[in-house]
Amino acid sequence: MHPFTYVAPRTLDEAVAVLEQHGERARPFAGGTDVLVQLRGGRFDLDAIVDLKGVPEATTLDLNGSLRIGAAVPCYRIYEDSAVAAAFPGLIDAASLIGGIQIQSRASLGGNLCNASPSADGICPLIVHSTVAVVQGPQGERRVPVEEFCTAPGANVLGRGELLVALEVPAPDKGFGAAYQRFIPRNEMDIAVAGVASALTLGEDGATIASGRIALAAVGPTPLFAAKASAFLAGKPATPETFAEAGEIASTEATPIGDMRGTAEHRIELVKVLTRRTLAIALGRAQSNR
Amino acid sequence: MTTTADRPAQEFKVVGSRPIRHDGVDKVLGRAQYGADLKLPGLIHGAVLRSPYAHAVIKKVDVSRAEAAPGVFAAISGDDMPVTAPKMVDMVEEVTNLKWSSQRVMAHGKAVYRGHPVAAVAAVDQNTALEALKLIEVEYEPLQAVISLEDAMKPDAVIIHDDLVGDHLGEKVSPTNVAEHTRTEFGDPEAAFAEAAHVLERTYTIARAHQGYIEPHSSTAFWSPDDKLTVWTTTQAPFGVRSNVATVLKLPLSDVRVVPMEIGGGFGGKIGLYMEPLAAMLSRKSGRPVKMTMDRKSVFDATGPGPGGQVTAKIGVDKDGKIVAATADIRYMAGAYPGSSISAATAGIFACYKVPNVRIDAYDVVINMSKTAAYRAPGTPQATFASESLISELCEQIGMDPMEFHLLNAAEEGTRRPDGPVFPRIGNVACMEAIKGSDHFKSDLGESSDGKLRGRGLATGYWNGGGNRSSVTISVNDDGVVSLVEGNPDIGGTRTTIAMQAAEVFGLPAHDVHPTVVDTDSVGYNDLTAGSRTTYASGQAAIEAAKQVVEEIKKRMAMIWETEPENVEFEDSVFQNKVAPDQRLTFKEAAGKLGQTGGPVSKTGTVNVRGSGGGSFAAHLVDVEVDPETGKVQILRYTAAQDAGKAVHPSYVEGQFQGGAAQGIGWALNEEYYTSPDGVMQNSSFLDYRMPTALDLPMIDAIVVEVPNTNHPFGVRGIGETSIVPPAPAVGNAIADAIGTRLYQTPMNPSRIMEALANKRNGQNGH
Amino acid sequence: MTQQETPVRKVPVACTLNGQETEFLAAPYQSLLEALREVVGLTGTKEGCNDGNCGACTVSLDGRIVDSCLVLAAEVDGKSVDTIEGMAPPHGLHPLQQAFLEEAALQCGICTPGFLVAARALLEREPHPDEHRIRLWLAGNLCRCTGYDKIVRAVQSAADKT
Amino acid sequence: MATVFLSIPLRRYTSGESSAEVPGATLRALVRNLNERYPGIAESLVNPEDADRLMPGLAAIVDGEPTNMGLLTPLDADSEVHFIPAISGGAAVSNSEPGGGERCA
Repeated sequence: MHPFTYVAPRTLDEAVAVLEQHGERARPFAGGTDVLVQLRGGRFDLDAIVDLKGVPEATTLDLNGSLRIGAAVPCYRIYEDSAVAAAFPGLIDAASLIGGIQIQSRASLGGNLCNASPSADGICPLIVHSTVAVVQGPQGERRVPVEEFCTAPGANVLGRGELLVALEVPAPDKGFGAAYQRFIPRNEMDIAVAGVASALTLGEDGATIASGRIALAAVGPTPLFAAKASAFLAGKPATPETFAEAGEIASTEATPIGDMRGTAEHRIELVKVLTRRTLAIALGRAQSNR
Repeated sequence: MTTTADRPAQEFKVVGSRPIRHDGVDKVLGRAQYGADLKLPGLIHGAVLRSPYAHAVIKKVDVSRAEAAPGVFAAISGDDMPVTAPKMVDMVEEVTNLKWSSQRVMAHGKAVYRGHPVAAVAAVDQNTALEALKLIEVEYEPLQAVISLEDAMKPDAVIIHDDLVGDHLGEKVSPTNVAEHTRTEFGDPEAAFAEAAHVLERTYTIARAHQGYIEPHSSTAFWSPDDKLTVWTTTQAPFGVRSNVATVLKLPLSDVRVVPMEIGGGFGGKIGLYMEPLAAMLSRKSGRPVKMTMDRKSVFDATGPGPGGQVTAKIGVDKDGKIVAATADIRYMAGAYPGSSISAATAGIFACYKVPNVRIDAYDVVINMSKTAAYRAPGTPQATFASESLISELCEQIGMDPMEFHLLNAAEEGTRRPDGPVFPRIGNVACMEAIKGSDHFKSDLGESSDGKLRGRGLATGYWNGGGNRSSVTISVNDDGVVSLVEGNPDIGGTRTTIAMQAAEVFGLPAHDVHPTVVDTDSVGYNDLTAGSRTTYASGQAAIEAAKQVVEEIKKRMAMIWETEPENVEFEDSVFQNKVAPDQRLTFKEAAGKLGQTGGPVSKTGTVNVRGSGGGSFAAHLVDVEVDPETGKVQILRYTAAQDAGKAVHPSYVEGQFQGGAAQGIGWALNEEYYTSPDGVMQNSSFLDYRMPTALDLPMIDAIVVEVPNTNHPFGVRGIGETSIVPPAPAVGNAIADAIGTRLYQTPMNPSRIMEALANKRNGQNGH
Repeated sequence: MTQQETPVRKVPVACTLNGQETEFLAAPYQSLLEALREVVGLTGTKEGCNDGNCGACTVSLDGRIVDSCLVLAAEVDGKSVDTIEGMAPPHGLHPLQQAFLEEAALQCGICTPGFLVAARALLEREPHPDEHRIRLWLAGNLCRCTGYDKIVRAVQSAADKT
Repeated sequence: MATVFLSIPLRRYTSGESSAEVPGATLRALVRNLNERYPGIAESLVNPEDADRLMPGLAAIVDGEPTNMGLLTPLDADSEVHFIPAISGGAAVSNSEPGGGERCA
């Protein structure tokens, strides 16, 4: 591993300054669960690692109707916060299954997003929650919808000197429910063969879907917002038939490859099944959120 | 749970109890010293540059820039290794070409697998060594990689070794990638098939699977200026490493001392040489002790998994379901050098059955992947996946209960194993009966929820194991505690199981025997910790040493009691003068009188145990639940029955059954080398290799069957390996029971199950 | 891209290690695992994969279990680290250590320190976890020898005794 | 007379016979007598560099168990002998030192 220095800034400005100075030769660092592995594997070299865990904006978890998750907040803080867990079960689905307990002590949803893996468990639930990524850079702050954050496998929209500060998850509407499931061959520790996050908001009647959002993991070059399947849900009755059809539509939006984790055919099938299953869970949550 | 068939007359005090293992406290405290834990004055760290190509000519290696880098002490390439001429020799692991044994640890002229060492450096610390590897210039000319049986065996195949002379049924053949074709034959299978009431033939494909030990290989060497070489290594075979290092480095055998470190799992994969000669050469060049520890990726890329391959099996039965004939065609991919346990596969594939007419062809084929190594019952789980899956399907077709089929056809004492030898007393039937009597077998499979499908599978398995040479030295201390010195690295509690057998002779508590595993200069020759032999054979050496100690103490007591040694009896840990029965001393009391009666008592037991006494049979039963929408398989319940002869330490016997079952389940469901067409393993990490986690398995019920081994004084059988043999077919049979169609390939992973279900819907069978 | 030319200097780390104030120098790119083993000399924490997939290097960092291969040594400055070496009381064993011995929950023993540190963290949070909870909590720790049966039983046994 | 089972590669010396009744108090004597009956067969059985040892890669099974004394193994009048390939590929056998040469599948 190419030797790098360790920088632990106390302020956002300081962090941005170091990142800007080194450009591509520096990276922000939160849980380290991806970047250290990639460095050891020779995927890239760095001259500096910028630990965000001393930066207050990156480490706060703030629930105030909406939820602000600092980019370096580890998974366990999210799922062990009972108020957050009660309000955002769809995020908990992901936060509690990334890696094992050891990984959850370190890994953050922000890091999961920046790592921009197509199979990331954390990104799809953020997408269906209409989460906004708060980015700080030399030119100040900008806000990016999560579904636009990843640009290719391992690539994201961050420019020189920019870092992800926090994720802002809007307060769920009344009648909103979300869920995430992934399929893995083992019961823990695997990377998703496919994953689906679904969200729906029930209309006044409690039986019709006012709006819905579906996002797909590990079936494309980035986590995908399934626009057609999402649009399809609006106005439809919240029934198993609707969910199954949404799954069929979502599967047409997936562009999976076959690899060591599963075949393309299998992934297409999984999108259908997981869409159906997550919509059913989301419905249950929506009904208890009215 | 233990079931005993024909309990022997022997009653035991220590054998059969469950003492805490002697090395346990060190291991739970984190104090035990494994390979990578070694610290030595002046220690430096090595790293290996590995070929990125599976098959390439190495035109040039230049290590000079690396050698000149700050912090680097030495660098070597194939040019620095002693030149070895082609010659067939008996290495500890196999009979092989000496030139290959050398080139396998360091390529010279040609790289024949991805991960093949090409150069190595030693530096002040690990990272400096790794960074220096980047300064080594290598010029490769990539060649087409041969990575499948089809590619390797086709008429115009790319030849991996120009100097490989194949033995094809006794004919010498070259050039070829088929190192060996063997055939064993009894009777007339064709005639028997012609008259059989039912015949079924199927072809199965089995993936390469890695032993998956958690501790990566780690070796340290110091080549002293007086040409004495010390090697500290994590190995199952310290004496084997001694002899093989001496051969490869052209040193006198006795100038090499091997110190076995605690070993973090091996399962057969830590027998051969890997980095020991490289560390030695780097030490020689640098004058420092050099430690080399593999990273996990290199363990996958460059150490031996068990071979994958293809097995076609055919069985014919008469109208009653009795086997009339069986044939098999076994083709294993040995990796980059010959040697894939085809003879064990031949011995094992039909060993559980009486087969009057049999023919087994077996092929050992080289391909451009790392040389396979022994993996727990080497060669046998693969072949047994074929035979036991075939029998399950056959039973379905003839409408016979698999348990009844097994019992009807079970090999027993006097049955001729398909490759020739006749079985002595064995526990094959007893294991089946144990499963038949288990709560699991009698239980209902139960209903699943959410449309999931349940199934139950049964399979049997056999592994012979071995005996061979062991030396154990026992010394009596003044306080009556004895020290026991042995040479088998303790891979799973064998210090204790060996010590317990000595304790049984002495009538002492297990903890009054203090076992130590020592280096190759400090004990007589010991064969390796493998082949299910350690408790069985080294235990016999311990018994032998203990008996000699008792005889010697009898002489000493005779001196004290002024009688003849024949008059001194030893029973229940008491020496007694049978002429004057009030003259009696306990073992501990007697031990205090040795100094004054001729000095210390220390005796060595050496044995060369012939064979295993018939091996250990097992029967496994498993319930699975399959989600037909995703292909996910969950193991619901698992029971493993196996013959231990006499379980020395039942907890560690159960542990062997459970551990083997878990590995077999992994092989069945997910484990494989997922390889690109150019021979690069894609899933070379624990993340994507997918060994079972705690959450993937249920409790594994272990039934210890005890059919005493007539080849061991206490009836002990070697039991370490058989448990990996039945799981893959048992799981496969359970999946077939659940989903109503069969998979003929491991791993039976979710994508494949979905494919099988789709084929079933389309009316296609997968074979 | 230009590589940094100045040599990377070691950084001082002051932490509470197994209850003792400890200071050492580590390279900034060095993992906590490597620093514990190579700098501090505590080799009870094992390396199995160096990428967070086996749990052999599990230590407790400010009371949370982590894979020490995925923590930089420099990060633990000012923090509290507990390793297998700090688990037993003086001249004694932790109940989990005793249970692992009694239940024969180790074969080769290389994964044992990681399992023990992880299991302790579980029992400190949840004194009486059920089997599923134990298996879930320990899923980040691989064992290749035991099939986990006796490990789970040992944790249950230790839980029953506390 | 011991019964020797002849593997397929050996049958080219025996005109296809798959077994033979051969006298011999040891495996070495048996091989000698076998070679008298089937000239040349010893070349496939005996280590060319050490006449006390079996050919590298070959194992002898006598009465159901592998030998551990190579050609010096004593035989009974009714012994059954098989010559078969030794386990390779890392099975648990050492052939590397005198006294070895046993098969342990």
